[in-house]
Amino acid sequence: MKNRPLYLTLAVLAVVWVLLPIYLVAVNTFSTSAGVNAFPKPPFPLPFSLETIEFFFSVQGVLPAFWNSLITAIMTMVLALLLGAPAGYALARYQFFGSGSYRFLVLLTRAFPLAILAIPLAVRFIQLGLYDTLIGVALVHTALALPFAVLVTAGLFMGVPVELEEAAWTLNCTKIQAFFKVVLPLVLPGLAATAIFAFTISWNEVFASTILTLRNPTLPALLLTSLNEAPLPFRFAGGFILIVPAVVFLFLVRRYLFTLWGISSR
Amino acid sequence: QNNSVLFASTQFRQLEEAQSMRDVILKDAPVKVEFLGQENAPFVSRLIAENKSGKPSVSLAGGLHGDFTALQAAAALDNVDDVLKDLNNVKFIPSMVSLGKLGTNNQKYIPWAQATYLMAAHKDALQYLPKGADLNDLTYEQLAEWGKNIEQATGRKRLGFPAGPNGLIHRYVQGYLLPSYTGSYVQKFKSPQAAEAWKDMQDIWKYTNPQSASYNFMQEPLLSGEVLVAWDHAARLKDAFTQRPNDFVAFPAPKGPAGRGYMPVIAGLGIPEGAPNRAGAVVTIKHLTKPETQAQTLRETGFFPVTRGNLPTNLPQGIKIMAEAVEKQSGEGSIAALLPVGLGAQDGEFSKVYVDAFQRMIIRNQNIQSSLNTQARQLQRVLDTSKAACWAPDPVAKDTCKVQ
Amino acid sequence: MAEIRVEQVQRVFGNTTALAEINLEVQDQEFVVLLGPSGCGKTTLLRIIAGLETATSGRVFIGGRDVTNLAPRQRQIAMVFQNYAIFPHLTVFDNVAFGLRMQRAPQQLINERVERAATLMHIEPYLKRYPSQLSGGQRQRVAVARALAVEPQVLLMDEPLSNLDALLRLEMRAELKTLLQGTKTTTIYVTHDQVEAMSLADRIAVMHGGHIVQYAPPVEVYEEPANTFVGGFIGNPPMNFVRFPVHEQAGQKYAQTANAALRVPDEAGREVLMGIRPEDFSISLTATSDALPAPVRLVEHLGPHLLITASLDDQLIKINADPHLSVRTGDTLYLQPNARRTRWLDPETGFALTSPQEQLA
Amino acid sequence: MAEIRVEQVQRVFGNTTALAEINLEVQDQEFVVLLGPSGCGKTTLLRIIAGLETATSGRVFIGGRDVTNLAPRQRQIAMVFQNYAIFPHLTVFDNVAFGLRMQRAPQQLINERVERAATLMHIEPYLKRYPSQLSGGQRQRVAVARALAVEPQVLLMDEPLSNLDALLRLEMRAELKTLLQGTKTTTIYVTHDQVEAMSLADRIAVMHGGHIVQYAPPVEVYEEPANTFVGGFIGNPPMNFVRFPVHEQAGQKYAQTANAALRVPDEAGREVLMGIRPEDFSISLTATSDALPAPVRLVEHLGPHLLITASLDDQLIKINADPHLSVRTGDTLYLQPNARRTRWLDPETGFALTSPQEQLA
Amino acid sequence: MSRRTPVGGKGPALLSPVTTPAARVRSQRWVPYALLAPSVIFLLLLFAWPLIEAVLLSVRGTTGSLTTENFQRMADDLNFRDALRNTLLLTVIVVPLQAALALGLASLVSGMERGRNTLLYVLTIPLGISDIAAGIAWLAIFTERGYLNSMLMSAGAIEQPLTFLSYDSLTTLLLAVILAELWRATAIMLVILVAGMQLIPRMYAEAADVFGATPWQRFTKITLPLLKPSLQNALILRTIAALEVFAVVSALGGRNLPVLAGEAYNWYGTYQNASVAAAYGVLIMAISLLLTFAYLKLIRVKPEATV
Ligand SMILES: Nc1ncnc2c1ncn2[C@@H]1O[C@H](COP(=O)(O)OP(=O)(O)OP(=O)(O)O)[C@@H](O)[C@H]1O
Ligand SMILES: Nc1ncnc2c1ncn2[C@@H]1O[C@H](COP(=O)(O)OP(=O)(O)OP(=O)(O)O)[C@@H](O)[C@H]1O
Ligand SMILES: [Mg+2]
Ligand SMILES: [Mg+2]
Repeated sequence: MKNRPLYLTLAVLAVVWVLLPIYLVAVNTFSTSAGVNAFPKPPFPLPFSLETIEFFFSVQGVLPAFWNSLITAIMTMVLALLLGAPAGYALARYQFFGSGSYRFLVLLTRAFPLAILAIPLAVRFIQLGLYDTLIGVALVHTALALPFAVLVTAGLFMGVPVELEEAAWTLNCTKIQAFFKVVLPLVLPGLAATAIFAFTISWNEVFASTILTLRNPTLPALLLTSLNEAPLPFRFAGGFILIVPAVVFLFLVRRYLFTLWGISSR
Repeated sequence: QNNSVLFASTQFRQLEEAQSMRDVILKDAPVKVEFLGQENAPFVSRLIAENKSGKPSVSLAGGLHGDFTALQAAAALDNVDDVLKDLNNVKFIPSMVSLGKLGTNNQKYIPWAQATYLMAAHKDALQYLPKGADLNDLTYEQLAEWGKNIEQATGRKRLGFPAGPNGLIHRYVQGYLLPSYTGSYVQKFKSPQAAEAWKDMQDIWKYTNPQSASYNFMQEPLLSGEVLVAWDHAARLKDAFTQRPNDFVAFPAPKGPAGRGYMPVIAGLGIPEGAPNRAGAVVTIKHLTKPETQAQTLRETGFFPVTRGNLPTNLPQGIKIMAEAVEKQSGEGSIAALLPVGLGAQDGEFSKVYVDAFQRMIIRNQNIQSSLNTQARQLQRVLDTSKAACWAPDPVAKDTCKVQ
Repeated sequence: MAEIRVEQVQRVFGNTTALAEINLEVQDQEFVVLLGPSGCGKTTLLRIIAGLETATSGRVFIGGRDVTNLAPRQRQIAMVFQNYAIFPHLTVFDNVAFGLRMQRAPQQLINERVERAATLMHIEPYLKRYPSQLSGGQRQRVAVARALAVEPQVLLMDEPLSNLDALLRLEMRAELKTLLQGTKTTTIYVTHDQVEAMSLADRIAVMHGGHIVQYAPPVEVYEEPANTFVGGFIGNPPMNFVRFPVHEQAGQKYAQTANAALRVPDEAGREVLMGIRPEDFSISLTATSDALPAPVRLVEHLGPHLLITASLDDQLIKINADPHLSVRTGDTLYLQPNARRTRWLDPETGFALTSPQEQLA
Repeated sequence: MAEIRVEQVQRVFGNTTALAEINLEVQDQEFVVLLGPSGCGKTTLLRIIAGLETATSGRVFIGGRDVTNLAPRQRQIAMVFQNYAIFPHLTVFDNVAFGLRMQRAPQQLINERVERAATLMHIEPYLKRYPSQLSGGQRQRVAVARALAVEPQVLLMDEPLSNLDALLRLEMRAELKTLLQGTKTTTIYVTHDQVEAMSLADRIAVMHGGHIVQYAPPVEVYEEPANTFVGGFIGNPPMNFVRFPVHEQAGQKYAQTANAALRVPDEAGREVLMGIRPEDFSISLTATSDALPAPVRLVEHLGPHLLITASLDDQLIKINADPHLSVRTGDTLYLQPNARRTRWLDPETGFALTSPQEQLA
Repeated sequence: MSRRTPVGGKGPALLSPVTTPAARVRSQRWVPYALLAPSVIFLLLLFAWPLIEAVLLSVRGTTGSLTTENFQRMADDLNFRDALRNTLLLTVIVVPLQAALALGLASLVSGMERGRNTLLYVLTIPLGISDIAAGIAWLAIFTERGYLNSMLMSAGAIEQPLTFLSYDSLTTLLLAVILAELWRATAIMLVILVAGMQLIPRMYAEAADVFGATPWQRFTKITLPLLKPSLQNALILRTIAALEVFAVVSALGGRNLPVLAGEAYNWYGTYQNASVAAAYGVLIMAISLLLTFAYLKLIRVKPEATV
């Protein structure tokens, strides 16, 4: 409150820093291809054109792919939380033999480039009948999101005083009830953050989605593979199309992410 | 869904092309075809994985020669001798049919479309052509001089090569630079003529936009003006010609002391082993190799037919420009450098040898001879591992090819 | 039936022994107060009874059932935490209703009970607030209300009124007691306030350094402290302890004061401690034969009575006197200890020599 | 020089007025105690002085400097928080040393001061522990030590001893007072314990519902409460208030009791409240002409004295009596209020009619 | 504020196992394992097996015998040294910068009163942006005919477009990559840290204030230590991700800035040698685990020193 002008300046700078590149992608998306290749480039979409965007929506499979992405991401989110939060809780609340090894196991999955695991993974998926199913993709994405889920939730649970939980136990709660009634609401913002990670990891993941789907590609699998080699205007438009849902999603969940229970003044 | 054909392809995967593939070219196929564009790596991974698991879902695979060598190495391809027999009324270019055997006794893929690499220039650049130079009969020295003139006039280096991570610079070295100086690209890899070629390339590079090391496609730098003269795959130049046919000219690659090296590119159609709908795949192959379909493919994508016969006349101007240049390039005195044959799984590393050679001598400016020696060793290792015999333009023989 | 039995409970943290072999028996519906200095192990004991802390060794029984291995919720208890532990994300109402909700009590019962507990604790105006919007004392009252609302068989309270003012405290004390009697709750109550302990407890367990040093009804604890610690800890000002040499005469032992000999128990050694409360002297301003002379060092006027600091045999003692007594620093008082309320202790161990009943009977 | 001046400070939370136009002046080196019931605004006022809370309106001056808009660290203060707020990630030593480290004090000074504060607070054995390894009272003492170690110009303490036992408290109180006098610290001390307030304060500010209702030295607050609230809040048991009708005779006003008339101040209306402390009666067991008869309802033996509940004019009162008085429920006492210590108040407003000095002189 | 109930394992409950009711120890000991079980089973089924396969691939020669050949080839490769250096360089530069930036932004956000939710929302947007899309965005800025040059030209600062992204301007190239990475991946850290900060009771900051801590001291002495668990996680996760940077670097730098993950992809996809690719994978994994281990040691949170 005392440094309001300073805060404001910094905030504005931060906002510009984040939004500018996105804006420029948007400018390119709504320019004609001539505009995209022009130099010096105008900072506005001049001449304005919906040509590339329209093309994208006419591409066969964009809409189903969009839904596929959404469903996969939601499944990933749920799975990552279901698997990760209990583990995070265990890491935060208990000292036990093997907790270090567990951390490493979880991180291993993130530490090895996914592409190289692709063939064995795909073979196994085909055998399991998970190939070309959204749940299959979601499973792989879950493995990618799991380290986030585990570690981030562990950090959060450490911040909740055990005593609140103990109070719940004495008030006739099972440990599970205590978790849901007391711990969960307190870490909800953090869990929302975890969920968002899981979601965005899934939403942006290309490689596994490409290999493990065929008829049911996710949006990035459908677009990004082709984008890499598409003419610039398409790449911009494709990038833009991928950014927009993510931005909207974040907008929708921002409430959960940053709800404060007045605990900050505990 | 059961009687539809799942068609995975590394070609025409780019959105617009894929769109024309589905909406135009495959629309009239006698079976329902699901076309899926795929990048090379996932494409190969997937087909191998499907094969290993014993439950393939892809019935038809479209790819470049190199894609098939990788699949063949994993024994994931079915023989298509029967299909070829069925197609006896189609007049394929014979050399392409034999490439499709992948060095085996059986047909592994059916030729589908061909393309090649070309030079493109913005019309503005023509004024700086070295005196006496003929655009259609350029030498590598003249290319360097042209670049120099452009830099002197505009203050910028404006030649361009696709030396980015997804660029095809190795094809330039294999099919253009080296054959033009040595008439070979394997055996004479470290010959003095080859050293000469690299030296000239170093000259050319002096006038090349340094961002070339990140260009994957040349059509965009051309369109944006970052580059005025460029070499690339026809399909990767196409946009420049189709968008601004009046601004750009296409012309054959330069000549060297040994002639004009060039490299034809073949895309083929193969059937994965155990394909769930082999019959449908066969029908689709027949459809795609029909002369009308081949002409349609050219119009839509800039890939040329693999069958003999006259080109259709009603081509868009951009395509026409390229077609003319392609014809000139493969004309008299040109040395056709074929894509590698018989390398199997070593295909990728074979290309790496050339990419690395380029990296060393051009980008990092290392000593030419020692670089050649180092890379030659790698080259020989690749050849030894794959036991591949030499192929055109090197003298074709039975033994494992040796770098001289 | 919810009697509590703690058997041989020990709790060691690293190299600190917080509880050393505690034995405690609380009868059904009894109100027991744990009293002791800071850090003596009160909270630890309470937490072990609640099942929140694992005893290093020993067993806990509630209602005759061995609950040592049971989870807190299986023990039919409720607890007030020393630092409240009220849920920051719930309103006061929801905090208080929490335990009942967990028992799936019908909404009407919840409303009733919450209302009753809130009224008792004077927090009805805040039912819709979040804890962060309350003052410290209000939060503490929420914590108590939360525990009361479930009407548990066993109620454990850890300094539940420490942040309240005297008046409110007095009031709540009385109402708590009535309520808990009505609900037949067995209660263990931790406090550092001896007045509270005296007025609430059926029995007081005085703790010291991880031990229970005395476990008896309030009056007994006050009048017959088991050792110097208890005598010194309880009472304000505390019990006076004066050391005298002992001499024997005709088979009986006497404490040798400046001008009188006082009969002491036979177990006395070479020296003895006389323990006596400040109010247990008969005071005279004129010398009598067997009264002990005590020069006055300081006189404090403390509202209802005078607090006199005097020296007895060169040892300082405190004396409560009638406010109307006119005495000034420098005067000498003549004190006659009330023999029935004098306690004799061993100066080495600090423990009482005999229980006063038998003493000098 | 660190006098504190709070001017017209108001604090409103939503629709709760926590502080209503507070004015308070604390002199340099003065020890002021804020005393009041739970939720009356003590913590809020302290936090506003510390700069942790923004006043809705009003100004705060420290050492003559307007600090209303200064950050806490610019105010040269230290504070003991009601809920301790000791840093969980620092050892006790580092907690206590925190303030000094912030001032970049030399290590030697830090060691010295930490040691001194720790000794004072009896926490030397725990210097290497983390707060989670301490008992409630030990944590509270760490919080106090942390504030003492910086030897600030202004020290704000919010119920700093609430979790300690009487003995320790007594001791710390004494040492605190000595120490703060030595370091010439201006202190504001929040407590709900009136004994503490009485014994520590130079002046007591009695708060009630966001107002300061009386601000005076302890004796004055005790003997001359500004209103019924103060009289009832302070003293244990509190002051008795008995309502009498007033009649006028010869230009003077009298309270009409059962069998006597007591002179009351002239401002009295139709009724008057007599405020009198339980110890301010002369008690007789036999009737005298002007003594007020009071049937005994309950006799409690509270250690140093008897607490008698009796009814006076059908209104219940509490009386402190000598423990030797033999009286039983059902007896009648004859009470003579000590006129000098009787306070007359307006039953409507609750405020005293005149200051007792002038009263009935 | 609380005492952890040690259950099983190393806790003091086991100090005197004779008197401790064995049943209780057993009954509690499995709890953490039960909580971990689902994720462990999941990972074993899905990942351990392919992972082992991939690791085996890296140590098997063409004949199937054990060999270091693949690692040898990796190490001898033209790009290996550069890739290793660039990867480490980027990690070492980007991750600390990101941590600092994220901490700064998190503090900025918590210090705000109005508009904090909006600000936080905007700052987290890059979370939703894939690395490929991010690469495109920054390419549009830094390419020779990009927005930066356009702006500089329009402002008259330069006459000819500058080249930022070529092999002869490695510094600017590196800078561009760093900027893009900062832009793309700071949000992840930010959100982890903000979530962690929300859990720190305000009273600690207040206490620090009262005891004369400047905002900077308060940050370093109180906020940061209390934020340790979250900070540790943010660093670990980001570092691992940073060691796998690829898409953005390749979009901006092409072959000029080889990185380990890029090489792994190339060997795998382009050169079709899964064994050498796996060797790269193992190397990346080794570095990741090494650094993770370092973080766990360096940023240790003592269990007794927590809330
Ligand atoms: N954030 C808030 N929102 C609404 N009301 C509040 C808030 N904080 C405090 N109050 C109210 O303001 C009043 C004064 O609170 P304060 O904490 O100053 O009381 P206190 O005198 O310190 O009481 P205690 O002795 O119980 O600690 C209380 O009634 C409390 O409920
Ligand atoms: N986790 C721990 N590690 C080490 N010592 C501990 C731990 N917890 C408590 N102690 C010690 O055990 C002793 C008993 O603590 P306990 O909390 O039971 O005291 P208490 O009687 O409740 O005191 P208070 O009245 O101050 O709250 C204390 O001396 C304390 O320092
Ligand atoms: Mg305690
Ligand atoms: Mg308070």
